[in-house]
Amino acid sequence: MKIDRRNFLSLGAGATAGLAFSPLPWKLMDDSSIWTQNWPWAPVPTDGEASYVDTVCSLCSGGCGITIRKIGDRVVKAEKKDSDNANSGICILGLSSPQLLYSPSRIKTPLKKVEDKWVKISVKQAVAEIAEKLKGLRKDKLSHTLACISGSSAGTVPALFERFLTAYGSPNFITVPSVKDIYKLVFSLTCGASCIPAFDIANSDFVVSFGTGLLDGWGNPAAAFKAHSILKDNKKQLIQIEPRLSNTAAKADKWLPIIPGTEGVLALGMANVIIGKQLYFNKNVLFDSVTEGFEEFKALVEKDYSLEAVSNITGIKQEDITALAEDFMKAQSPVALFGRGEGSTPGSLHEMMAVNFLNALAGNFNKTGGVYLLSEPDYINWTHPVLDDAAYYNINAKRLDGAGEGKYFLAKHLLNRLPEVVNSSKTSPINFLFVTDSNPFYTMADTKLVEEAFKKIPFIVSFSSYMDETASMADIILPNHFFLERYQDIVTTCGLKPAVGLSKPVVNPIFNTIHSGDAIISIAKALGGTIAESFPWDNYETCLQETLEAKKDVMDKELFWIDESGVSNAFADSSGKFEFINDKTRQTKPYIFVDAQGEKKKYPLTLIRFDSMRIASGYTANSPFMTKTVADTVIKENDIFIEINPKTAAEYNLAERSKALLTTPKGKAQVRVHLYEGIMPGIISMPSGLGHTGYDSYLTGKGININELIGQIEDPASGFDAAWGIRAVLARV
Amino acid sequence: MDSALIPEGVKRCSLGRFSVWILALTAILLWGVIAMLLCWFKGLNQTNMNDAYGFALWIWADLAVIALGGGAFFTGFLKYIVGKDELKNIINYAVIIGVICYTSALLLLAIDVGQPLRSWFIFWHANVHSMLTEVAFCLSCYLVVLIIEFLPLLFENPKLDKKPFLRHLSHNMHEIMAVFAATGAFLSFFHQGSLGGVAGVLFGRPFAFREGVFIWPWTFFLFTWSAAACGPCFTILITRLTEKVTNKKLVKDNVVDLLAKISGWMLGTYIIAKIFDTWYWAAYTLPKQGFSLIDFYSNNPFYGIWILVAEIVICGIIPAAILISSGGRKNKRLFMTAIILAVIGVCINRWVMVLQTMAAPVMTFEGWFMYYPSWQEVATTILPVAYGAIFISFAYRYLPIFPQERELNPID
Amino acid sequence: MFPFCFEWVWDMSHIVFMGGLWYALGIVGAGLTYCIIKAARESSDNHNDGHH
Amino acid sequence: MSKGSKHKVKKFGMVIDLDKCTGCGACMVACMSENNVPFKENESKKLDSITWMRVYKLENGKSFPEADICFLPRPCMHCEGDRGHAPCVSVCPAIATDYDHNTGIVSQIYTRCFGCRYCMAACPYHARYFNWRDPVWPEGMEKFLNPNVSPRMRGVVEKCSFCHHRYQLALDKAYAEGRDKIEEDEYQTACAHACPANAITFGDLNNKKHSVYRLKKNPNTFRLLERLGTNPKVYYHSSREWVRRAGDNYLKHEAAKA
Amino acid sequence: MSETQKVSASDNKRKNTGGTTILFFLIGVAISLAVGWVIFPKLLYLKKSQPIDFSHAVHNEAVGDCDSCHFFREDGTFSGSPTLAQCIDCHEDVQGDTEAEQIFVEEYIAQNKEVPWLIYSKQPDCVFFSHAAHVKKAEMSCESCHGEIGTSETLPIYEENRITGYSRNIWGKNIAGIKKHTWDRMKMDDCGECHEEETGDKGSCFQCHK
Repeated sequence: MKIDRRNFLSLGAGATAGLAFSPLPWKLMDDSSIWTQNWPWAPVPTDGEASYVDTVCSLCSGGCGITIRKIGDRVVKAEKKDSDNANSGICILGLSSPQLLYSPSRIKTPLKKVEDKWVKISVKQAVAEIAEKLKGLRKDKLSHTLACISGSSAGTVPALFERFLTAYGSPNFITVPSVKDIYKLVFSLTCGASCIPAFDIANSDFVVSFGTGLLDGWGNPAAAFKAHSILKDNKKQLIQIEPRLSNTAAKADKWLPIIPGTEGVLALGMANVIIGKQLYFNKNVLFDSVTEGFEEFKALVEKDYSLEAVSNITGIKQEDITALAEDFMKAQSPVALFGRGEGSTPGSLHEMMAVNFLNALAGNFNKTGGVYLLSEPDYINWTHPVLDDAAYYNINAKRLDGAGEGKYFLAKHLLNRLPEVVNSSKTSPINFLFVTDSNPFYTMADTKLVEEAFKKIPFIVSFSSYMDETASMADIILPNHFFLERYQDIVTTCGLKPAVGLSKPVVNPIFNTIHSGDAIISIAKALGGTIAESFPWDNYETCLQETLEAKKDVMDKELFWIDESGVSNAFADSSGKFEFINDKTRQTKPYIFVDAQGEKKKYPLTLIRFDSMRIASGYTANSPFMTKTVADTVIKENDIFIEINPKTAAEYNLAERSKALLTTPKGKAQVRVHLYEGIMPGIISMPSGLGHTGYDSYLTGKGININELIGQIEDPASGFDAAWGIRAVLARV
Repeated sequence: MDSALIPEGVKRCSLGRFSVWILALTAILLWGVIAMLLCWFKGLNQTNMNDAYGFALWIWADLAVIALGGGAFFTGFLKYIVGKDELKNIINYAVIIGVICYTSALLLLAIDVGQPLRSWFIFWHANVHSMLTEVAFCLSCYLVVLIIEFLPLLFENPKLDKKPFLRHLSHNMHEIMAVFAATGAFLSFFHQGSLGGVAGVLFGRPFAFREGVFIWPWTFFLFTWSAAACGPCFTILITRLTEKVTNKKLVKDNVVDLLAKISGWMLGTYIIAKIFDTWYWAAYTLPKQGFSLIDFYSNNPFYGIWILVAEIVICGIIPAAILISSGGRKNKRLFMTAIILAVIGVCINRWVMVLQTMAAPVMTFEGWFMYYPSWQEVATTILPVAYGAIFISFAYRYLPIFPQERELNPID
Repeated sequence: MFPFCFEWVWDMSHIVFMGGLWYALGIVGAGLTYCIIKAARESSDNHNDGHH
Repeated sequence: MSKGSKHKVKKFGMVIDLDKCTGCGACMVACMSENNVPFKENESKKLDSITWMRVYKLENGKSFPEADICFLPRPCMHCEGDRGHAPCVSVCPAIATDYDHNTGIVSQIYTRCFGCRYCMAACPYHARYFNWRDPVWPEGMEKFLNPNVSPRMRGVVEKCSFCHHRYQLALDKAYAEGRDKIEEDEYQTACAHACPANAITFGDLNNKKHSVYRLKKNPNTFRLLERLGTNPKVYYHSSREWVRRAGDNYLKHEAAKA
Repeated sequence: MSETQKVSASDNKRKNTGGTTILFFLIGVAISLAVGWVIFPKLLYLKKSQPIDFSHAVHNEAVGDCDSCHFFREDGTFSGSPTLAQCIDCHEDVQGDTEAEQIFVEEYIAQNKEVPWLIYSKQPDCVFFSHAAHVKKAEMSCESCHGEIGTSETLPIYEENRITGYSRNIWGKNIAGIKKHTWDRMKMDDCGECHEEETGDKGSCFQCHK
């Protein structure tokens, strides 16, 4: 039998028919679709036992109590802690913590820069090298040229750093300033006590906010939101005064656009109305007996802050000012808020004082719905560090930033002065710099100046967990654990009753990182002598345990320890009264409000920054999830948008999305424009928190860091940076 | 070289010339194939579709080719069911065009879905309430019918015709072709109608949604009717194009004239129904949902009222009028204009029903969504054109498509 | 598609829809089978005829 | 409705207080984190950016200083339509999405979906998202993936599920404790739970004891595109007339729904 | 080759056409059936042995019931296969004299390494299966889905589908998908079948999917 083509065809036909009656084609069809349902490159999350660990979020200064959901040893989700505690809440940043924990921009091991390249080193090696350098510096009697920039001054970790500097022999412990520094100043100047304010927004019935970003990240955002929602539930009023229809202004019952920088003038104008109409009598406040300097103040506002003048300066109608003042005083428990935006820039002291006079006139101190004057938690009672002669000598050297003396007598730290001080000397007055819990190279205004200064500093050690802008300028990085991996006490003082929270490790450190507290203790121990003696603790955990003592048990259980004793501290010393004007305030030449930098002719527009909950602008940068929430009218591809009133845009021949060159006295940047009816003509605004050069591909290069465009303006009263914007000009590209 | 394959009594160009022509088309085809492979292996990020444009160019192309391929079922319906026997002279070509259109539609759908390997779920796990299920079922069944209608023609190839089995099979199939044609018409009525329903049932999309009788049977009717009207026009257009390319008369004028006349009447009646539909939609349906007609034709850079005018007046009423009047049909230039306008008209209709539906905002705080296709989308949409041209070229060369060709072009 | 599929329900929609479908497929299938069988028989008859 | 269920059916829904919503975006991140929503380097192309919960910014269209804005979080509306005929459900050719008559939740089954996107064309809220690409988690970040939600593959549609897995987990707990019913606070969506302003209230719209039952009756409450007959289960509350009007389409001289 | 030759050659062939054509057709059918029913399943599944052998029978006798090792967690979720931490309770040191236990203690317990058990009844990631709903609420027995594994002396070979990665137990040992017991197959149809019987309908998608 010959096999021919016909047989072959027949065989094929048979095979085909046979296949149809076998499971092969059907099973393969099913399996191929199942294959697409379980592609090997699609991750399958491993399952395991779920557990919940409470901790305190330290991604911003809010310090919320949060709950971390874990599956096995993985952190899966951050959630609000279900509790009635005022400190329990969560915001977009806290919700991002799992992403931040596992972020690709985490620094995975200590690094050392060798010929501009990072080399991995061990913790031991890093500590040894730092100690070696510091020993040399000390030998050269230059211990005071060690400086430390710390993100905060409260809590044991900053205290350990400050203690290290003291023991080592340097006065140059500098913290990153914020509006809280000004709050402290305002109250120490007028109430005569070292106290911090807690604005009782939730219980107020009339909140006037002078540009405070109540819903844009100010204070503890979660608590502020909650307070606002209570206001809404109770149908109470919120008035927002600022040039831009911010999220806060949008939620307010009334938005009063004001020419930026004149908020203080408006406050004094309102004071004038209140005093002129004697509205304060409604409050049964007899000013001659319970306050000081009232008559002088009254004379001042009557002279310089007439309705007409104030209206002209602020751009707010006279009747609106009068109505606002009247409504404010008519209210049962009014409160005036101050501090711009989220409060990351301290701002003008006089402006804040001016607004706070309204609180004084309303007599709302330590009253429900008013301003509580509270003392800061004081629980770190360590023995003084042991100082050897070298330390003792240099500790009394002049602070580099000049804080605490001369015209800067009011300030404790003046980070903003540092770049100028470094740049103006031939060689850097800082030989060695610690940077902890902060990213000053990114967050400080006038980036060029800051960069010059940082480049001049011979040796920088960063303790950052992330490859941020400052860390990438460092010579050695000793990466800190992420907050979910470490113990730390978190002091929260922003607008709430001060509390000490306990951040607890939720997972074991996932990388070769070291707790900054442990790092500084190790460095001290490596230096030996009195410095080592000043650090009697084996490690940070024992230090914390000893410091917190019994409180730690409460905190382990409740997360927070709230100091209830602080209320009575205000008006404790000095005259025992609220002082409108006193000797100290007279020294600061009252009521100079800070204007924007730049010639009006050359730069007809004014650039202001705006803060957004969706863009973290501080030490912690955006998670990919957060960046995902940012609107395409803020960032498109890598272009940043500035907001501009359509009228102003028309003057510059700019349409929605058109590209423009933005020039300020400090720099230039290519931007796109977003037409926004919610911004005052002549003003342009830009979000803060973008334009990172560090971190990962989810963030790097998106937009522009507004600090590159804005300069610093030294507040004549306090020395802090009081810049709220800068003059600018736009050109169509 | 391939003379054994060429039908008797007709003249074809040299194999060399034919090869060059095919190669040129293959180059275009390859471009489309590359784009297709990119879409399959890299995913649909190769397109410019987005979350506002889940349906875009491909779905339009699908709807359009199915409408244009409607010439097959309707000509079949006319010949086998109604009994217009002259149409036997064009039915072969109508079937071939139908096969091309329907295979193209299925191919485009296979590229369009995100998970082609699972696309059989549409059959196995069918949701009988979904228009798309109905479309998928009828479409694939009808394609089977079309292939069955095409096979006898294929078997008439001189080489294949020599096999007795195939010859008999071809003969037998011819004999009961009316059954297949009837089934085909039945299936076509359904899927053409369902394609209309695809947009019409979207009650979340006021631009597409029709209510009451205007969804069923009206929208279904509109789509079936327009396919029946414009499909034959497309068959005529391609026939004329083929005549132009081959430089031969292939179908007698009276055949074309008959088909065109019927198309004209179909188009005319369709356009009346369409106007009625548009009027009811604008006057009653839209206001109930808070819209007025102009909302859908303003505030955007592309979709103006012109598109409605173009669809209904220029590409509807005008070609219908020309095709209905015998004078219009006699005037060669006018006739071809009408045929082309009708084809464009149905394409505009399908475009509007798909893309304008996606473009128009529904939530008050959203704006119009504009879209332009990526090169991959364009290439894969042109792919069927190249594939169709190749298919037709081979079919024309080796199959006796046009029964009147020998008579009209006697070889000396 | 088939009564043993997960989603199948014996309701009007399924009966009408799938009924129509299987009806159409049945006609096409039967027609095709008829043609093939007839052609097969005819071609073998033909062959026999030719032989005689 | 299922024949076997004797208990009263639930109808989960939301009431979102737009007076309280600050537009902070916490709900969006809570949702993404809970539901393994993928992310990529450039998310500024919003029509290609998966956000089950999306916060829209509404403008009143007036000029400075009368301009006003309002934020509006938009999850999936879980439309009930007419007796469960949500716009998207009836169009899905492969039953990859269904309306659960026991919970009122519209599901989306990624492994069933084959990516025809008809449901996206049907949804007027743009609540449905397509995976245009394979999701990629940078090395190490896959660790935070939630095992209770399956990550999606490319080529399928996904959308808000009202965190249905949280309902499942709550039920599991109840069953293990010998209970049949769960309390209001045992099942909350990730967004409702996270909202720092407490603007989102979630619960059973059929249950008189749940807050949503009371809140949805407020005269200032409205739903998006009600006139289309989608019958959504997400209610909004705003004291501002222009916001309520923005919730639906109205002819020029037509008054908005009271 | 001339035309006439060709014709006669094909004529010759035609003579034995019927018989051989059918024969070849049947051969084709037979080959396909053999490939489809016998060879294909062998190729499709990858046979894997468990890391160590385990006797459910021995353990069941020692601890009494399934939920000593396969228990519900406090939150109502099911623990599944025991983790090392659970095993250590009894197996800190070698208890019996089996080789498997010795390997277990030496290679896993001593090195604190989890045993990479292969789970026969593992459902894909898209499935949400509530043990609580089935065992606690509906009071079903473990056997209804897991069969007689609880009394087995040794662990069967684990077969993994090379294409899908699924355990063979999901499709069932029978390649045609025919089952005798409720636990023989665990495809969605099998879930649906029981659900329909017990609750009146197959349930909504989200009841079992995530």
